[in-house]
Amino acid sequence: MTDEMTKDPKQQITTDPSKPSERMRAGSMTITLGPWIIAGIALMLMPFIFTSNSALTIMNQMWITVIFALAYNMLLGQGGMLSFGHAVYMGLGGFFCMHIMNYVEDYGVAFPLPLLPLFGGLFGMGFAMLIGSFSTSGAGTRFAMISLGVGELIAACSVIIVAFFGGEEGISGDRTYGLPFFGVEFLKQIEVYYLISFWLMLSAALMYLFSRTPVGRMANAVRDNPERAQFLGYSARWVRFYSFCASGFFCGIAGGLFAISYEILTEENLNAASSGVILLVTFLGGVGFFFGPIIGAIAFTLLQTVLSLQTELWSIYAGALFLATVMFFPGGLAGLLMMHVPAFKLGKMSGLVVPYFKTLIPAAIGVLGICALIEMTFHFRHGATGDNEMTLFWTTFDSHSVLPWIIAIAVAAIGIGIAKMTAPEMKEAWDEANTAGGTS
Amino acid sequence: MELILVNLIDGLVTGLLLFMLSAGLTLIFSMMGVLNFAHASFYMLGAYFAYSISLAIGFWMGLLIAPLIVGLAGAGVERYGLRRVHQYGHVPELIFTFGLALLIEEVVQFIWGKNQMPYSVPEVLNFTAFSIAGNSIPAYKIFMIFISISIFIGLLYILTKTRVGMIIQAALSYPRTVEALGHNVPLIFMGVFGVGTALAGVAGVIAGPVLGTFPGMAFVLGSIVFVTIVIGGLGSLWGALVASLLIGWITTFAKSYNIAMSDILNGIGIATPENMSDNPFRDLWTITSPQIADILPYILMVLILIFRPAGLFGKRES
Amino acid sequence: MKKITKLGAVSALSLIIGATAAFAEDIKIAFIDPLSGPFASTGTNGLHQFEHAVDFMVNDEGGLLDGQTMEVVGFDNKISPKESLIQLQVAIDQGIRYIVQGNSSGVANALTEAIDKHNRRNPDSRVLFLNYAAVDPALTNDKCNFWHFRFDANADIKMDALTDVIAADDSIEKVYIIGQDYSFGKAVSAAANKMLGEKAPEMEVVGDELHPIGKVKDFTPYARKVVASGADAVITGNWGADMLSLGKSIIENGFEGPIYTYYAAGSGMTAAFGEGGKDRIRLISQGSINPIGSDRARDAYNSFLERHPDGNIDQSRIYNTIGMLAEAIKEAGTADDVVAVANALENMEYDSMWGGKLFMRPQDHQLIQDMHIGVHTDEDIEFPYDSSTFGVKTESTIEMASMDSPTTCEMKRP
Amino acid sequence: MSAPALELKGLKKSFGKAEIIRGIDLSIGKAERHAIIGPNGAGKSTLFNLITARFPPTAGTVKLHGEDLAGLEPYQINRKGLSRSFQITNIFPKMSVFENVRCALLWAQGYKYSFWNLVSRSRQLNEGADAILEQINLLERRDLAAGLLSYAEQRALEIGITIAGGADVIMLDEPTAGMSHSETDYITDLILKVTAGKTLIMVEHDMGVVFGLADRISVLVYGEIIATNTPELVRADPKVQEAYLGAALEAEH
Repeated sequence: MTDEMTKDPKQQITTDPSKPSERMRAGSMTITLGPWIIAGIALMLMPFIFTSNSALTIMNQMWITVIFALAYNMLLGQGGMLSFGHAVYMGLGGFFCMHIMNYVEDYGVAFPLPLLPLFGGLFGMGFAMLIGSFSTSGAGTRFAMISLGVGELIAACSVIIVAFFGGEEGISGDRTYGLPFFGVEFLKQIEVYYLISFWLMLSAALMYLFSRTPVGRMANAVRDNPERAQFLGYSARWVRFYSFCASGFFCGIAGGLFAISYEILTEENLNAASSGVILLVTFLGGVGFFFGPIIGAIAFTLLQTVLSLQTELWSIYAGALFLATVMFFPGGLAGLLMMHVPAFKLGKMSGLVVPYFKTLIPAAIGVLGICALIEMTFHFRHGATGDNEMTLFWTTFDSHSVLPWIIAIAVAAIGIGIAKMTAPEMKEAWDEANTAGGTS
Repeated sequence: MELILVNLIDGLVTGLLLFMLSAGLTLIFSMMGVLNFAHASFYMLGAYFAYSISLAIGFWMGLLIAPLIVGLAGAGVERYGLRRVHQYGHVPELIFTFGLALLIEEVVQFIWGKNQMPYSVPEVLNFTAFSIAGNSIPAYKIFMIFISISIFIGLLYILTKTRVGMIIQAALSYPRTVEALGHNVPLIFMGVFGVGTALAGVAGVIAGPVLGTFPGMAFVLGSIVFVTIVIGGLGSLWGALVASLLIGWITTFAKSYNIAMSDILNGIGIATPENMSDNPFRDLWTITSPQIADILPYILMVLILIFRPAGLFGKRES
Repeated sequence: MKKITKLGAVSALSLIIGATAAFAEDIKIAFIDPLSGPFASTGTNGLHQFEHAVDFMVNDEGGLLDGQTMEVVGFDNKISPKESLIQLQVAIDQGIRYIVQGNSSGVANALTEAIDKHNRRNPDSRVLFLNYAAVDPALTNDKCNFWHFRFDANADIKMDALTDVIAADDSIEKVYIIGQDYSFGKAVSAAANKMLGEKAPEMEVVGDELHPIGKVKDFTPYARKVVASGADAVITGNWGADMLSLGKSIIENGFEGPIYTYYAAGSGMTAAFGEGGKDRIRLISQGSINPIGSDRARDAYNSFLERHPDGNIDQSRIYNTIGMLAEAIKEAGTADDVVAVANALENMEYDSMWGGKLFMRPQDHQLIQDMHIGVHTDEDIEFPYDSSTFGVKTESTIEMASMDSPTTCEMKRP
Repeated sequence: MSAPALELKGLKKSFGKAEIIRGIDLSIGKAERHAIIGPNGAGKSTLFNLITARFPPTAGTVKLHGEDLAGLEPYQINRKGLSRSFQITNIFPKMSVFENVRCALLWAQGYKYSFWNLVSRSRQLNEGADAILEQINLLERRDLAAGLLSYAEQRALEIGITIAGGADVIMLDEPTAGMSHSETDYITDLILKVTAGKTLIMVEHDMGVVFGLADRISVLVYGEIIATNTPELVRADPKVQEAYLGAALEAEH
């Protein structure tokens, strides 16, 4: 397997920071700082919009996944290394933090909880150094398969080595025994939320800056063409090794935050399923852009946690979504957004609004119609006998009568039909919006 | 002594079953560069299709028809899915098969439900072929060995003696040259994918009754198939065979003989610590070989990748 | 672009939380168990039984208190502790005060600790944890707390009953113990060794081993060892696919004695064992299905079959859980004050429709009940499982099993 | 007297039974422009790969400024001041043109595996990259993805990357392969400009380029050097005429 990411020539230059050096020298960091400030303010304000504990819990989960996905993308997107066992680094960091937490509780050590993720990070990095010392000598299949093997090994150890991993029950602790941090004891979710948000901002900023350092730049070079990088004086292996360790560090931080948020670490933090999920999350968001994994993590958490409250069939939809993404938008959700940058720069976005409405809304309705059909089939086949009533989109009806089926089929057919009819128009508008000059 | 013979037979059955999956996968992987994560899902589809067919027209028709349906489904996936994704590169292809595996598992649950299927060995084969020191060898196992060996011979014949086989072999090593010679490479890809998945389907049909037909059956097999082809060497049919048998036998023997870590450690001169319950390594001391039998292949793979990256029989580095 | 995704998150989040504010009148029970993924079948079957139990025992009888109905809300935890904790938080925010869960002691362990912490930190929104199937003894020993009640017998109690039967069987001289390599499998093995040693010192344990959980493709090598050991009986705590594959493999490869199990019925397993398992598979359970415990239980089973013709009542304790909870709410006169309900549950004696008495032991919140050892057969079966002709027939009963068993629980009451 | 820039002694390479390089002795002085010519399959690219440790030699030694390169990795050789380009364009296609060149400058400017410096903050680095872009005439393409450049531009970039690190021994493998006449002239001028004062070793098929650029020429036939001399003398050498040059020169005119 080659280590190239995608062959799509249209793919944007990915994590390129190269503003003309002139502009940089003028010191106008505002352009790059803008999104960070907005993100920071958004993080601060979120708890005022969603005040419930469950919303806070879900957001905590999201931000932890964001850090993990960004760290994963340091390998996949920036370094061209495909790992099948990355949950291990996050999990081990978390387990280590949990042991520290328990040590603090048992021996009454004065230790401020907010520092805990740092130790998780160091432990994750330590383990990454160990594994990286032999796995980073190649990218491609070799690296991927070693990561798979190591991942399976550690996951298997987690049930065998009870002393460290606590068996299938895992190990748990209580975060509130640390030194009160300026009076905060982390009894409440909201306090934990701000702690996680702080670490999110810090880690995201550090990871972003890492990609702008010489070794971060060389990671891209090694991803694109490891041999050429060798003839520029850089050992591809060491460049990969540094990326790998850095990634392990931030994974460990995510693990530490997990320990604080859930106060329990189990085998699921290490297993292959978790490693697979982070690959999907990162890809869904888009590996080509720094912010891609952020979008992926948010979207996937909502899918997993929120959609699964609505329907048992959530994983069918999740699977279909992944297939659709990979088939039609290999750049992921971020790629989809960034496709609009040229049109935006040309000032022609307005020309797209109406065609988008005409095509995407019917398409969305059509898809919902298909979902309704799937849900109804499922209810018809697997629902309890006599329990013909089902509720879908806030409507309750009888799944064994004909009318709802006709409606659903009609909605699906009409929606998709209109979308198909108006699709050429949208394509035209798209081409027009991406052509310089002329009037729209 | 008799137990060794019995274990050899059992390991052979496991190994050959694994081979039917890895043979298809190694062809697909080395020709198209696709790490097909959904390969075991096609194995599952084989079992489910065969179960449904066997209810209607019997086991033997299931054995015949189910792999065909699975192969067609596989070819369809290549034609309408993978081929589109191929242009984006290998990681998207991999994600595609990943998503496909998820989707197939969900669809299987949607259609057949979440319970185990009562798919069982046909009556004709439901007897004990012979016994070795009280261990009965079911006739069905002999049947499984027979089927897998015939498939191996058939594959070997096609690959080495027929024109199509020659092209496939050439395409394994020099995909571009074959295309330059005017062969329809996309068609070959579709065919190889179809045949590879059909082989997985056969494995599913004959393994379903003994190993169980349930929605998690693909996941249980999961990545071990990759491990097999990496150990054997990518693109090598012989490598896949040897690695499959090796894994079959290693895991069978590791499970059959309780080799304890403490015995090994004592054997090399390390004394068992006195105070076991306080020892941080206590869990290491109590490990026995059956506990770790199923992760031995992963350890083997990591070692092989470190010391012989091309695999046992591989010609090129992965 | 970040703003756009966050807007999406905003709307989705308000959806779940907003959609649930209505209907606060019902007494809601959160069912947190796997409804998707590899363990979905047990989870879904459990949910069906809970939904039926609530209707049959409470709602069809006119509800509780002043006519309040009970409702079971399913939460899919994908058998992940992490997801369980998220779903727990969502359930609590929806105003749900009763949590039921059973699959995986790992999840139960995570939940009981999280609930203990939650109740300590948030006294206004305390919840009760009604554990209907997680059998790790630690949950009612070292890790017990006031909020956790177990309606299933724990692994030790079940083993106590099983070993009573095995010790009394003169044809068994050698036993083989095999289980999954995790806390429960180890607990089963430890308990079996200890209890057989006490009750039948002359009996020999010829094999005692653990295999990786959920990873073994082919059990033949293990079956060979069982046959080679010359064992007369096998004891296993396996469940799910591991149980079926192990059982089938042992039988196919020439073992001829009984196999004593915890979980070898229902979820397709009874049908899959079929003729091969007849008179061979024995399992321990509470509540007798064949013969059925009472006429009311027969009504219950039949009305369940009307709803789910392909379904089984394989966890009769679910009905006990609902029955006792309803009783406790009546006694406490409120469903909102969970401390009062918990106090009512403690020490409660209850007549189960499946036969026998139930007693909620106050020291550790472990339910004490009759244990039955049944056999997999197609004779005298009124209620078969999995739409097959096979079912479980009760062979022997141990009344109020392990009534006086010790516990290390030091219950802290609020 | 100082050691020659590059010195090969008894260099041999076999692939299986086939001996591709059959014992080469060659010494190239400082600031010399040396061309290696020969028929297809003579082993020119293999020779390059042996010198830069892309392949390990079967026998013989390679010395750079008198220092033996045996057992060194390509990146270590590069750090000693030897830089090469490739016959098949070998750039970083998904990075911008500017990034390509800037990466080539990193090691030379002493950044090593630094993760505490920000590349955008270093004036020396960015100005250096821009200066090289200016030299290779790609300044207005600086923010384009390198993979989107035209073929000639990619070749120019390849040379830019090769010289950026300031190596004093530059090896170019067929820099004008596959180019039109005007493009060839452009690249030839470029090479002259950027290798001023440096040792240049190039493999080239275009005799116009060779005779225009080289101080000395080596003729490689079947893995052996049959002549090394100034362009005029090589052109006149009957052995060379017979083995190779006659046909090549005819084709030229």
